[in-house]
Amino acid sequence: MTDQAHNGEKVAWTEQELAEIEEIASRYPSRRSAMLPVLWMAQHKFGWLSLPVLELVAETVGVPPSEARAVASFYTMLKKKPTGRYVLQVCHTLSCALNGAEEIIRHIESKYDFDENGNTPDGLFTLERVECLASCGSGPMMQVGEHYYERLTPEKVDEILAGFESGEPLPTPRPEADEWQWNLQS
Amino acid sequence: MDWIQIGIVAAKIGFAVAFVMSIVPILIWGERKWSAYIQDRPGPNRAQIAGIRAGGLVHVLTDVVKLFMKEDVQPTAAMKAYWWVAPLIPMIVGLMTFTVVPWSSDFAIPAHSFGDWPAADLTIPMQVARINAGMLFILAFSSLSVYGIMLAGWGSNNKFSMLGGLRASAQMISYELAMGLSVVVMFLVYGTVRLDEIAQQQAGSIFNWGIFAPTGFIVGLIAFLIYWTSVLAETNRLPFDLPEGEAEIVAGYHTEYSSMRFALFFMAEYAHMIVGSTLTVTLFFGSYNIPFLRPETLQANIDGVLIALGCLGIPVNLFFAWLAWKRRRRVFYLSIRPDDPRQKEPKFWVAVWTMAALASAGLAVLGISRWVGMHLLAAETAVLLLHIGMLLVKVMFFCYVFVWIRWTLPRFRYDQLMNLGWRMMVPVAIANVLLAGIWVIIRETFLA
Amino acid sequence: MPTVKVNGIEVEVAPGTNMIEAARQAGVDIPHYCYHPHLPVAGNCRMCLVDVEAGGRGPDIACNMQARDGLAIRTDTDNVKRMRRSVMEFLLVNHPLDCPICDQAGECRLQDYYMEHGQHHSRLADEKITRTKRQDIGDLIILDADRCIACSRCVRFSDEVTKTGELRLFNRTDHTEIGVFPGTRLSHHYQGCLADICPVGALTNKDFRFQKRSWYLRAEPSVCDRCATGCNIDVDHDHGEVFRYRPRRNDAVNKSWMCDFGRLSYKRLAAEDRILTARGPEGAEGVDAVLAGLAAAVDAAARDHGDGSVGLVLGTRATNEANWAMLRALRAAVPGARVFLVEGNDPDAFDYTDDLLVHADKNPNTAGVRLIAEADGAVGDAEALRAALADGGLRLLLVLADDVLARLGEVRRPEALAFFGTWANATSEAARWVLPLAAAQEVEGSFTNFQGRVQRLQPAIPAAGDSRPGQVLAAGLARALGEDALPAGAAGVFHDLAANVPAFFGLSLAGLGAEGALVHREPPTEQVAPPDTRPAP
Amino acid sequence: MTQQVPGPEMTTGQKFYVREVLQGLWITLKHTVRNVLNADENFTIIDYPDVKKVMPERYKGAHRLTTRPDGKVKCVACMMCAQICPAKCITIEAGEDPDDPVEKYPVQFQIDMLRCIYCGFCVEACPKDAIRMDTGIYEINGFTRQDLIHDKAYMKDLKAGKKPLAEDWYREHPEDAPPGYDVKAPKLREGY
Amino acid sequence: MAMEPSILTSRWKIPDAHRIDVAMKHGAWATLPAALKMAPGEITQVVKDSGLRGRGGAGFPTGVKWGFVPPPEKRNGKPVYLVCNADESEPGTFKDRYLMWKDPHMFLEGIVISAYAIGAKAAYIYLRGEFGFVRRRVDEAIAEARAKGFIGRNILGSGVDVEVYTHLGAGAYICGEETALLSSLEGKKGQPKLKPPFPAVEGAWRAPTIVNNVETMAAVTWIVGHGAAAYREFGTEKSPGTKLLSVSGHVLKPGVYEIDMGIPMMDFIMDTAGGLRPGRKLKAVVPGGSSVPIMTPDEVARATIDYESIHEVSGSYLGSGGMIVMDDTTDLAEGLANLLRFYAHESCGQCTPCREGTGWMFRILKRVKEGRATDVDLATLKNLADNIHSKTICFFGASAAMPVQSWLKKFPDEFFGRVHRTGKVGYADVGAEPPGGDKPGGTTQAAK
Repeated sequence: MTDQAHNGEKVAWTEQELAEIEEIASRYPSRRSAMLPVLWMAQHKFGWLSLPVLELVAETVGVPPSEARAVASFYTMLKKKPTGRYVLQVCHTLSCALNGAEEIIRHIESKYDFDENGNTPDGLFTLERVECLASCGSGPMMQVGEHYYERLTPEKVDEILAGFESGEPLPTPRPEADEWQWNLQS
Repeated sequence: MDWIQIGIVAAKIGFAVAFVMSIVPILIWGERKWSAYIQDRPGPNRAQIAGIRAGGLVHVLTDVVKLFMKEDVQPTAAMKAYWWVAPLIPMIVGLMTFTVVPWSSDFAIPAHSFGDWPAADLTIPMQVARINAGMLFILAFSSLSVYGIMLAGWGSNNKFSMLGGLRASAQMISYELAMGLSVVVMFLVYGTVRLDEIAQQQAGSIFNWGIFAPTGFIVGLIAFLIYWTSVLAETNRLPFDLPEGEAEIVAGYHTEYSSMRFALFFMAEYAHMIVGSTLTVTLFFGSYNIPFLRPETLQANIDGVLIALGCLGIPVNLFFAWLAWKRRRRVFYLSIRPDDPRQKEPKFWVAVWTMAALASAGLAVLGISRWVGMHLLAAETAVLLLHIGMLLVKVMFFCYVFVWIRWTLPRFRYDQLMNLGWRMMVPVAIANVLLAGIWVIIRETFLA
Repeated sequence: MPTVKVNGIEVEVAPGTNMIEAARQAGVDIPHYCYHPHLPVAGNCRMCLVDVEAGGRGPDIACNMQARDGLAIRTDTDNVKRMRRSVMEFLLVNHPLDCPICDQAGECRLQDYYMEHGQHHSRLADEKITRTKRQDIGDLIILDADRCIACSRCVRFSDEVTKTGELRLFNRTDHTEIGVFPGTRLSHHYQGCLADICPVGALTNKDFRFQKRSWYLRAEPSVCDRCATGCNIDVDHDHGEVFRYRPRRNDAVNKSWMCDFGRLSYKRLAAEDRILTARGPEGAEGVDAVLAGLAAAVDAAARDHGDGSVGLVLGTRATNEANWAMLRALRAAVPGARVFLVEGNDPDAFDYTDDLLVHADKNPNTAGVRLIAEADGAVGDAEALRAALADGGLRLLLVLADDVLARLGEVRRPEALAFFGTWANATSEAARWVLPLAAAQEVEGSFTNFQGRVQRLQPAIPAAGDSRPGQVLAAGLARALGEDALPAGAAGVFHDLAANVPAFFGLSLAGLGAEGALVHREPPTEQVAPPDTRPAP
Repeated sequence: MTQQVPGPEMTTGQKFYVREVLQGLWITLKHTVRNVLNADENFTIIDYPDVKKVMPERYKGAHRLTTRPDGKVKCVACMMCAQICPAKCITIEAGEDPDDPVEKYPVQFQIDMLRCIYCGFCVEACPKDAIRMDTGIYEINGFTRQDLIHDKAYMKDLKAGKKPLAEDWYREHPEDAPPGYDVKAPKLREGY
Repeated sequence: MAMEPSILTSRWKIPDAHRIDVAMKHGAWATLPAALKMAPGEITQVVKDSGLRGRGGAGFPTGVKWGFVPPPEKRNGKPVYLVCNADESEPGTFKDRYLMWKDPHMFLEGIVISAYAIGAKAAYIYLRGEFGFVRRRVDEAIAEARAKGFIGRNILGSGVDVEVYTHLGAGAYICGEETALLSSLEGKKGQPKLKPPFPAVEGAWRAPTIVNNVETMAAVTWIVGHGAAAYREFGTEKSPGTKLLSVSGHVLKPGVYEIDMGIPMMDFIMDTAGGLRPGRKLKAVVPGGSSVPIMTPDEVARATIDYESIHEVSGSYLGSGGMIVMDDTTDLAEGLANLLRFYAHESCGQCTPCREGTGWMFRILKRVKEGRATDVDLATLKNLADNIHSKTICFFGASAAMPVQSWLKKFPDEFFGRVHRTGKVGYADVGAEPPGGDKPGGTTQAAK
């Protein structure tokens, strides 16, 4: 399985990954339950879920390729298109919107030149408007990688994005909420 | 009888035939054009000679050519003799009836007008045959035309034809009765059956006309209405053209006829119309008489009449010429190509009407010539021409009435036709005869 | 047996019956899209929402409601009407206005239910969502995802029936779109069924596409003749031309399905190689003349060389009636004639077999002919025929429908061969007399499928050309041979057959019904008098 | 069985029909006189066929097939017109156009004008506004029956005959008006 | 506030409480050994007695739910599964994330106890896809507990086996619905399944499955440890215990609070949650996650925080306890459009009304927001919401419909002020009380 989407590279698992898949599959009574974990693995490995990748996943899990594509198309976090290196997922659901999410999004949009897929031409950023990320009390917020950036202001966004532009790695995955949660402040 | 008399009679026969036969095509054209105008159509307007359509008159020519050229289809099962003879009868009858109709007052040639001839004053009656039977001759002959139709219907060996023939004979016989009775009324009031005498009696004021004074108004009017209705039925014209009911029996008695045989039927219908109109005019509308001008008066004042007519004719004809000239701006002439031959038409018409104006001028010149004593035209000849012209005008008017009625009224149903004939017209006609008798007694007894 | 109430009508149904079927038994039609009697319940179209009067709570979908005692539903309340109207509205919100070009028009559930339950004015002021149109996804299927109402019938069909799972609903929300994995195509041989089960025009039959608007077609029930399964079909025809076959529901045979080979076999009715005229030694002569010539030859052979010189091969592709009439005709005229039955597939049979519907035996009536042969008792098999041909004693061989020469392979040919068949083949090429046999969809009669189920054929279109039903040809031959007593009508022949073949005892053609009837596995010892259903003379 | 619908009772005078007959004669006489005198105005009588009447916008003339901007017919061969046609004069053969987003198109579309009764149902039934009878063509003739079967190629090329009435046209294009024609006070439609 | 209880949040303030060593010092995993000594039925009974209601949103009594699991002899040999619903996606709710992040052992202990109570050998924690970081922490906690022998085979030598796995979703709100969650767990699209059969009878992999919320699991730990009676000391009669509330929106101190059920809502908002920004007035409150009906300030003032009071006062629900507070700067039309965009984006696309209806409602609301709608659209909107509500497979349809219905009903002016008034639609058409001057109910087609 080779594909242009992967620069002609062969789309396949390594031995180690196969073993891991087997371990995951063993947790469930049916092998196809490993679908989501394997899709996650594939996305981490290949960056996004191209058709060859989906075929590989389907073969691994033991379902028709159409099923893998159907599942992948159902979930928003599984990427069906290539993304930039930093995916800026800005929540714009009610609580965040009440606290100015649109302003943050507009600010980010004004900073870069995003195409219709939300990618910057240099492949560094992808801007996504996402629905509620369960950080309503600390909105507006955005998720990059597994990290929650909360209580955003344009200045804070500038700072964060400047860090990414200079090649700063993603911070340790965690929410920031600890620092300000009112009733936890002793 | 000498050769001159034979020549005169032959000339009169020729005139009678020509009178009818030359009006027929004009009437055919007229019917087409008038009906078109009644219905807001343009009427015949395609045939042309060098771009001149003459208002559709050319179509009549083309019709003649067409009917001569067409194949004469003869049904195999037709009864040959009847079938052959049938079309001739109505035509012959139509022409025959015209023989007793006067078309002018007597034409007198004074003695020695042309050298030695005539030896004495020669009075030529202006009708082919001056017979005592007069109107009776017409009644007798016109009832013969039903034979033509019956024979055509029977001889065609076609059920539609047969039905048409039957209908026609029943209808004609029915209405002949009423017609005869209304004519009887006129016999009573005129006291004669001779048409020339009837014509003479109507000279002068229009109140001498048959429908007015001599008949005590009401009698003559009723007689006229019955007579006219019967004439419509006799000629198989709408609203009484049931013998040809297209919706039911195709074309009736002449379904199987084509080519000139059909044309004979066709022309016979128009011939009958002319004869019918002529008789109507003769009986009721003063015959050839010019209103308010007795033949003697006319002859005495022929100069003035000619001058007046000529002078009146010039502006009238020039007006028509002007109209024709104006017509060149019709949308029609703007629509056709500039090099279309029909573009010449306005000029043609202007020419025609100008010629007519010139002819009027000529008439005036003739009158003036007589006035100054040059006598370019004999007074008797002038009177003859004026009388014939008057008759023509009156006949054409009634022909128009034929057409007018045809394109106005719907066709009767057969039972309605019979009802009208037998239960309405015959009783009324009989009553009218009684009325006429009373009137005549009153007139003879008290007013004489 | 639970008793349920539908609109107040009590009806007793089998346990496990859902309420759509229960209502159907009560004579109430509950509209539905996603429910299909032969597919698992999905319950996503929501069209079958009904009011539950007793035994449940609130409005619920009838397809997922199993009949149980005390359950009472109503389908005639205002609430139900309102629900149906709203569901119709939702279904049509993003449905394209494709009816003019859509082949489903006329048999579309959306149209049908809209006329009945729709609200007939649109409240949509926004743009419709569009999806991919006209995708060529299979040899027989065109997919128009824009027309899809996401009922998932086809998904379940490919999962549960063909087990190939090519079709899936991708994405979510109102962007849900039916499709196959990009770059793949349908691979199974039941694609036509997808077009059948699709309640709208999303999946249409490529073969039927734009051929005819469905409302011009009239359907005649018949049976497919392409293999021994004998799928029940509706023959859709107009003015004597057949446009398609559709499977007719018969739970005992084909459920609601049929294979593509059978589905496309309607084309054979008007195929180039149809035998349309009778042919004798002097060329085309008319059926009666050829039958007379054949009869003369039969007479001559029997007279000159003995009864054994005349042979008949029964046809596994001809109806029970044709076989029986032929057998009776020959046995009556030439009592000693030799009769054979050669099983096997003809070269023109399609080469595909599965365990769903397509049977390995591609002849529609093998079982029936076997039973007739069994009853006759003196019918030889292929080996016997081979032997008879080899010794040359068989001088005149009558062949019914099957391509016997091809089935036998290399064999010494008989001196004279007569072929009664529908399509030209090697046997008809070699035959001296060829008689046109009407195709199964053109005749009245019956086939016996591999289960032993006798299924009725009814003529959908007039027989092509000069061709005639087998029993008519047989009767003609019998007449030419001097036997006048044999019946020529299908009902009469079947009556005769049922009276003489034990397995058919008690059956009648008219009594077969829409689902057919099984033959007796173990023939009753006593003959059961069949009802005489022949029309009065 | 037909049923006689009783009309109003006629008076004795009416039974003679004299007044009615005279009324009729008066009307026809009026027409004659007017047409003779107005002949050069030429609008009550049109010199057909050299001058043709401009039909009103809704006149149902010969059919035409409307086209899309790309020149293809709008018709999608849905057979609605053929279905509704009471004279059954429309024959359509459907086909698939692989390059066209509309997919279905009529390979052949024929109207047998000898059968057509000009009811206009086809126009009403068409869901795509593909067929119209607005050509204003009323001269539908031919030398053979075949000539009178209008096919797709013919009907596609017809244009809408939505010509303005002469007075409308002259109002907008005074240069076309006949000499002496008064654009401001037209007297054209008199007599209609 | 002084009255803040600390049952579930007792270890939250302790640094590094997610470490098992730290947690155990403060009482974690202390309940398990005692629970293992009880019979499974006893634990179920304790939970039943405590009156604990599911904290996921529906508020169904947990013990009752456990009771639905068929006894072993009726399971056809199928295992029982416990699934912990950590797919916290309801807008406005973020309590589970805190709970798992701050004190994973609290609910892990509850999971093991519950699994033991219902007889499950395997428990799955289904986390939403965005909670990758939470999953890591939970995985660590599971590993630590496994090392201590609290999870795995033969727990604490009791012979009980409970395996706990985490399973990461991938971004789908609907996977918070229990049957959709199970579908997702099975590796399919996360689409809800038809009920019946209910998951407790036929759930994941067609085996009996109990799905419980994270907070419920944590509460189970406390209840089993302290007894049902102790738990009932908190809260009200029908809504016993404490509840984690996540407060967001226009309050000064948003965050997660544990409260004793039954405290006045207005006090909670104004005091505990810090109150509104200075100078602002309360406009509306969504008390239990975005899908529940909205409350007006008046209703807030009358309500106490428990399942019954909220419903009685306002027809709304406590739901998952995600309280969204809006002050008078809020544009409700925009807010509702925002919510509907969320629902239109998250509908699973399975059943018709929700699949087509949510998108349609969003499109209408978008127009309302942009001022391109008429009041007829509002009636349509209301009607659509009614048509979706409770006509769908799962509760999602109602979740999307309830905000529309309640926002239109309680704040009609906000919407009527944004649309073009045609006069065809009145307040009654959108389900609202007509204000004094407005005539009750317009009549439109949309409303019918």
